Amino acid sequence: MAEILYFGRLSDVTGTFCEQVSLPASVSDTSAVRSWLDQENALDGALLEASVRLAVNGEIVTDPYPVTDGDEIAFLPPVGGG
Amino acid sequence: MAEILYFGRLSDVTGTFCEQVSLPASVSDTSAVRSWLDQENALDGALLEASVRLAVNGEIVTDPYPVTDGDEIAFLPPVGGG
Amino acid sequence: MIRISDQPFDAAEALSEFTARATGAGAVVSFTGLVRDQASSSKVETLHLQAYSPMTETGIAEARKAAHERWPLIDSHIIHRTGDMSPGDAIVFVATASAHRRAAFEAADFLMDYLKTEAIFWKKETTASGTQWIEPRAEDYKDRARWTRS
Amino acid sequence: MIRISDQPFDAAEALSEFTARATGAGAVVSFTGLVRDQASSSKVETLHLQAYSPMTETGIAEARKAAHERWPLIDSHIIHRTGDMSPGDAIVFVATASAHRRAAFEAADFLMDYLKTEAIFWKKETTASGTQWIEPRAEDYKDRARWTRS
Repeated sequence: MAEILYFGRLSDVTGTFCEQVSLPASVSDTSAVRSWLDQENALDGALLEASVRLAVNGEIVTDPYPVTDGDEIAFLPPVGGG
Repeated sequence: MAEILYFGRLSDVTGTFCEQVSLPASVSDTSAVRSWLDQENALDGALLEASVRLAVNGEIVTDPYPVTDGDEIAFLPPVGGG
Repeated sequence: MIRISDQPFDAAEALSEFTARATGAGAVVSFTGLVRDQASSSKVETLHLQAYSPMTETGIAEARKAAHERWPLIDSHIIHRTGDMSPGDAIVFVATASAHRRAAFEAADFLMDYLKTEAIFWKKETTASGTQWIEPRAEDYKDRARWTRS
Repeated sequence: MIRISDQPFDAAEALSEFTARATGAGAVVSFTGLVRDQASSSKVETLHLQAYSPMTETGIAEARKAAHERWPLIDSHIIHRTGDMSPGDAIVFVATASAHRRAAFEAADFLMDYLKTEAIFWKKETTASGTQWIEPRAEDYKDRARWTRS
């Protein structure tokens, strides 16, 4: 199982902060994860936006980055504290 | 009588922080005050330096500025706090 | 030092402790970020700050390291709140200490620009008209770009 | 507010009071200047600060007014010590409050450059090797020149 995390406004959009999913065989990189989850959840492109970055196991990555069951995959909309 | 104030390093040079003086008739502006007091106190030009500004009655002035008995005349070497 | 916590903190106390530790410093700069009571349209009730540990902490530690490499700092301190806050509460505190003031000012400014645009946090504002996620302003990204070295 | 005094002050306490009064501020910047224990060559024993009242106060009040005209500040506070101080003592404190951080940072920086190069003070340092009057460094004048508008 992979753990998917949705931060910021994406948790409102998906209705959840995290979910455990079993990645289909065809979903082996971050680009595929975006398309698959966007479609599964009928999000109309929210996970495909260029401003939404992905982190795999706590490191921000550039698409397409290889993923596998067991990874923690986080969707990060634009960040900012203070 | 005019009151003369020497600030910063000038009080070390003159040996005093302030003195009451009666301005001679020939000393009617700040340029003349500089020359006269520098010579009187044998200061070898310490009061003539361009970096030493004069304040008359609490306002920094540009030489030559008219002075008269009763004025407070302050010699200000380069300032700086903090 | 870096502290990310959902517990309130007192900026003045943090400054006091920081200054006491910064032996030999001639200049100490502090920045305190407070929850403002006005959003664009209405009164702010709550500000919620979300972090992603340990990415948030790691990123801030790297920014702090970059500041210490770039400026001759004696010390620096960063505190950032998470969770729910009310108007007037301190969200963020940055303090820098150095021999002279320019390094302290620039490093504090640099760290705040990092925290505003790159630190891994998300902010949600609650007003009478609902909740809204807040992203950095265009000015924030412009400020951050000042530190890019060619 | 402006306070010139020969009495010691606590910078953290000043920040606490200032922040409490700065209603609506999102950003508070503070600068604290401390007596350093090292002069160019030897250990500092005492720093003496001389002012010329009321010129000193008038000049600082004008600089503060200029800062408020130039940046959208909610408030600002300046404290400056006179008389004899020891290493570690606070000489100067500047705090600025505004809605956003850029104004607060710039105004604090501007006020410190004024205080370092134009405020009517003279500084005398006492070390084991004697006493010496200290004038602003070349960097201080360069920093100050940044704010001149063409």
